[in-house]
Amino acid sequence: MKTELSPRVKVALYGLMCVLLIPFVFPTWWMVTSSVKPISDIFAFPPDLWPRRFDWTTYGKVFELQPFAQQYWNSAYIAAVVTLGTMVFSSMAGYAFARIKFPGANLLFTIVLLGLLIPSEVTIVPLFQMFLKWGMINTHWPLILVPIFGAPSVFATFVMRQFFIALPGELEEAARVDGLGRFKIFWIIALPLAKPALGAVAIFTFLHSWNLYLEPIVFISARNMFTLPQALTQFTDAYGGAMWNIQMAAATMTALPVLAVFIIAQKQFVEGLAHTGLKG
Amino acid sequence: MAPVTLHHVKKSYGDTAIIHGVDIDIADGEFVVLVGPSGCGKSTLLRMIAGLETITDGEVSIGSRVVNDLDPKDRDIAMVFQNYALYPHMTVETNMGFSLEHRGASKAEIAERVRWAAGILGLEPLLKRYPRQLSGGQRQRVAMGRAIVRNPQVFLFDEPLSNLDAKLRVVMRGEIKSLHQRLGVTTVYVTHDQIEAMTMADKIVVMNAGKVEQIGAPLDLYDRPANQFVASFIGSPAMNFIGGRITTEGFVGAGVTLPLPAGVSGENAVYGIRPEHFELSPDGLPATVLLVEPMGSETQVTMTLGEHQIIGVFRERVQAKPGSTITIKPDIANIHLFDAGTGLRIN
Amino acid sequence: MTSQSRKRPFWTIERRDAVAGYAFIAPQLIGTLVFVLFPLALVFWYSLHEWNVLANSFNFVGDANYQQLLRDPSLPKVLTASAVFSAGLVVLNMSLALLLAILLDQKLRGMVIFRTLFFSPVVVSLVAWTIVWSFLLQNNGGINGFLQMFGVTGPNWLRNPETAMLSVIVVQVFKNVGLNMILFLAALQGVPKELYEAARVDGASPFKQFRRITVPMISPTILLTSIITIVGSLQVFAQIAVLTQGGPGVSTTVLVYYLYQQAFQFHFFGYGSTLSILLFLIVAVLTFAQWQLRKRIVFYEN
Amino acid sequence: MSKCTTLKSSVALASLTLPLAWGGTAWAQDAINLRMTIWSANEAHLAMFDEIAAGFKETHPNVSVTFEPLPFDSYTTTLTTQIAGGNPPDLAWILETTAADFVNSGALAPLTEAFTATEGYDLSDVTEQATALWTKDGQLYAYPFSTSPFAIFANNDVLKAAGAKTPAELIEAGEWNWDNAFASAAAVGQSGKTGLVVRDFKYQTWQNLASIWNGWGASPWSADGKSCTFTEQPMVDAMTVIHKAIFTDKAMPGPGEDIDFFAGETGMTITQISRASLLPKENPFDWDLVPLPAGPAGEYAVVGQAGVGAFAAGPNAETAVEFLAYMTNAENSAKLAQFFPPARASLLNTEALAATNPLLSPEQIETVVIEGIASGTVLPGHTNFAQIQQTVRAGLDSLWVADADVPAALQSVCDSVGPLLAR
Repeated sequence: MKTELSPRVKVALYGLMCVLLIPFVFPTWWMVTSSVKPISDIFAFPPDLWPRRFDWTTYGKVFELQPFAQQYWNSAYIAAVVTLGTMVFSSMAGYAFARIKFPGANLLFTIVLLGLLIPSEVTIVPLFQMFLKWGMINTHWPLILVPIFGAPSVFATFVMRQFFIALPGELEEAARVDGLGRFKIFWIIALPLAKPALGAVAIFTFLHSWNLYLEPIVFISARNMFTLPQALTQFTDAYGGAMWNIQMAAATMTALPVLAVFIIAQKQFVEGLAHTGLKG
Repeated sequence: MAPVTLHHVKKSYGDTAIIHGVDIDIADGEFVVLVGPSGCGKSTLLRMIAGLETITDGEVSIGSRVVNDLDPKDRDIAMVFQNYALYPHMTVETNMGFSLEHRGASKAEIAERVRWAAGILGLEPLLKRYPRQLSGGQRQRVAMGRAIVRNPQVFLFDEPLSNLDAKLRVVMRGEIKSLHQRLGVTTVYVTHDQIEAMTMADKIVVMNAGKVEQIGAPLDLYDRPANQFVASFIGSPAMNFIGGRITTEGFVGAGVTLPLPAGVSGENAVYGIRPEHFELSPDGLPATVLLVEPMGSETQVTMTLGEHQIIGVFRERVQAKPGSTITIKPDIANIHLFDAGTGLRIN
Repeated sequence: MTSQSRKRPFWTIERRDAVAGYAFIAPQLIGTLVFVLFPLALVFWYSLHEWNVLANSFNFVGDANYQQLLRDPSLPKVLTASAVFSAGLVVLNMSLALLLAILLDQKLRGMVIFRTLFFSPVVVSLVAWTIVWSFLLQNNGGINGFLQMFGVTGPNWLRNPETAMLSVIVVQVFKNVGLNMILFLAALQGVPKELYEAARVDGASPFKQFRRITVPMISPTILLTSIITIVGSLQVFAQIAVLTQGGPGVSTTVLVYYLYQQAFQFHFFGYGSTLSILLFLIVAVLTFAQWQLRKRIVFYEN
Repeated sequence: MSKCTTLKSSVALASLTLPLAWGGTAWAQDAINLRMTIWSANEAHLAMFDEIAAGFKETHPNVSVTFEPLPFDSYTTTLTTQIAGGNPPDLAWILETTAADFVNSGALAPLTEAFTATEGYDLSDVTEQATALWTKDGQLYAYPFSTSPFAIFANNDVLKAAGAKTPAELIEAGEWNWDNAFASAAAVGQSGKTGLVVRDFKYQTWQNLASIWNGWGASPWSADGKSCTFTEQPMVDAMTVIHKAIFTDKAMPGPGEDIDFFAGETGMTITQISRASLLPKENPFDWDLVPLPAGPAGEYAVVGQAGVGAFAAGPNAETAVEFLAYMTNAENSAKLAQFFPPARASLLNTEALAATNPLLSPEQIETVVIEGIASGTVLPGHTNFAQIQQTVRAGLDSLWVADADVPAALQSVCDSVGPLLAR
């Protein structure tokens, strides 16, 4: 498998991969190009790979039809807070379960792990009622609290625990001798070393929050409180007709920044993911 | 600098006892090596002194303080770990200054102490590097530097040389020893390597199965091991043991009778003699050669004496073929007799 | 000074450490209790009630909702749709991910670019991705336009019961296969090269090397990714909501979508809660079964 | 280090609390703020409502009204969710399809007394036909502020290019019936463009097909709503014709084809006249607005209605009803009429409507709007509409394939929806 490949095999492999790439790349390409097509050109048959005419007004209309900047901010800050919160809480819990001895640790870990079996889809009805009682419907609290403590964060806790278990114990002992207490050991020694695992947790958590759809449509009803996925499905004229080119412009604005960040940092991204401790 | 005293120290995990009551007195400025086979409890004992393991019973004192319930940071000790435990995300300089930083030392003071330590260990060119950019020996030196920066009362070393290659180990052994001579700080050093113990220690504590077998100066242990375990552990190649009986004709083993010094008595015993305490002699006992290993300065010969397989080390160059017979003579001034039941020395 | 006379302080090292441990896990533990386990108990409580929102009534009805579950004529279809979706997704996702990972593991130039492109849909917003596909899959959309160029008349992907489910699965596979691909790639690169060299010396064919060395060595990754993929597949919602709204008929109405309809569109919170319990049991049983499987078949180095 | 930690945590805390604080607003003590949920986000609509609210504030200085636009697709779901959550708006638009749910639930405040007591309101001016759906036991529970007839917009450019007869030509010839309308649409469809689009139907919102099947005298369920009538002959006949128009004659776009009439490539569309605002201003085409063609059961009209009601449970229910009376009085009804076809007899004349609908000719107003409102049947509605809608939608999907067995498919619809209707 690891020998030098013959030129003919190489060409065949490149060809195969290029064909396989089509469904991965074409939709994004189509999204970007369609966002600047006039609506009548979108349905051109066969489809145009490059716009015949450019209509840049779509991008302006995105902001006219919806408070899109506000919605963008909503999604961005919710994802940021959820990611940060999950990183903090899951690394703390993961660290304690991995490295601190305390009575009942196994039982408590099992209880937390149960959360993995309970995606928020299962508990969406009572969650709705709970947030209602607390007056948090149509606020962003449910979109922040549920992911920070629900199944995705339990997964994050698990990933962090696996990582910390593998961390050499001597480092902590050295830190104890050097005069650090538990919290400082965690904060100054263990956490900086957990960057790869934290990176993976951050990626998973961010994407999860960024993509949330069921939760926002259940918990949020005011346009200016919408998150992006919710807003994207709302680019219709006043009577419900789809406005494809404007929707594509909004989708492009939603997708491109994350895509750009990913392409710039793709090495760290991929290596972080490979570090999730999922190798068994 | 302070003396360290272990008084009847015990350790157990649940019902499983790991350390069965250990008493050691370490004088101020002394270099003590804890040695023993792996699993004998020497590392646990060291970690109990450090405060990394709790003490089930007994007392550990550093200076005049009982430190049983003190955090490691409050014991005024410094420790060098087997894998060095350098913080990978900090430079050499930060690693070395780390403990001072967390004890509220001023920046200038830290810088000065780090420079001082780096000077002693020749680390100045490496201060800005990260641990992953260092060789094994350099990491070892940084780990030591980190320990001395703080000028603690006690140094603790936990098998610090076991990850180095043989040659470097010899060099570092010397460095640690000279560092101790220079600083004079009380040092407790754990190793499984008896050569390290012999070469470095002022005092060796031989441990086995959670108990102290013998405490003493290196050559005392070598010359007069208190029991068969210590005898077998100290010295390389290891002492030969021949089981048998003490009789008036001498020591009767299987198929061989060995000479005894005057005035020993007893029944079933073990006859111990180090390989270098045989000499080739025409009037010696006949032994059949199994293997000859010339080392240059000396020759190691594996042979059977009676029914016992033994090893001898000779200054001469032995030209014997396997299967041939040579005659050897034990030096009766240097034989060790142990009780066959208890293993305790009887001569 | 003897050990008898010395008084041990209350805050021993162990006690202080235990307190730190509890403090560290407290946020996660309390959060899980409040936002996961307590709601699960509530779901069960709700499922024993008839709950009319507009009339504001909440009456205990015992197992009536569970009786309804057994009699619900749509439920077998919904469960079938869920099973088809999950099975199709896992099979397609895992095999494509493995294929891509093996391709990317070859010694070729430019693999980083290919890896980036294959992974890129993962970071595209799920709803944006799905909306694009919903357009491409329309009868007069991009896919059929593309096929038309080769003289093929494509089916009406989203309106045809056979192709609708396939479309939903495929859209989801292309979206997320990159994640599993990366995990597989990392696992493949973790297989010691000596093993392949030894196998080549022993004369094993590439296929045999794959079957006897690669698959066993990466089996822990295969199992864990399959657990995550299956549990994730049971949560599919946005794709269904955007692409098919559960149709045509109920052919793509998976359990979560059905639950959403019952609870939040029809406002049958009691019955919706009963469906939640069903979903929970399915997730729990599947996860448990897979962990059991892990013990049996997964190869371990240690 | 500790400084740094404090800073970090306070930033995290601030980012947590700041945006959430925006969600709430502090009210003055005795001020009343009424909240009305609506499904239009149109700025012109909002400006008009704000104007009306400002007018109300002149006499009620402590009352302000906010209009909360909710997405149309999920409007009823969201509204019901708010009610379920004990957080209902004070006032809400209600769709005709869910009128029964709301009127029967007891959630709405009765209006008749308050309206009659309001000076110069003249409730009798509102046609009974329009209020029927919103009345229970003689008591009005919501005001039908929009009674919008379904009509056909035609693109004569497209029709002529395909060699099809335009609706105007057919009307002139006295041949404006579904056979000929479908024939024209088929001619366009077979020419490569799109013939006839039932707007917003999209094979989901099947109730919009009432604009066709009412011509056959068909209805989805019996008048009492208890039994399914999809299997009765008028419906079977109507659906057979529709099915043929879609799959055999290509007169209508098939499932999964999203076509917008106002993009200019479509022959005709059935929609409500309020969609006239979507007609393109640049590159305009030769358009026409005509009433629905006659069906086998004769001439007919269909209207979509929207009501606005006040919720009884709210703390400001009384003020809400007061505002509703103000908003729908004769003067303001005239304002509303520029966007929403009115149900007041006094406004249903050509002069009054022409002033507010400059796009339409007097003839179009007369034939489409006035006659449509006068004689129109409202779209079908039912209690528990969401579930019934979904169930029928799922059942009808088996009809929307080329080789469907129409009676069998309709039978399956009744099989699944029958038990729900009978409840």
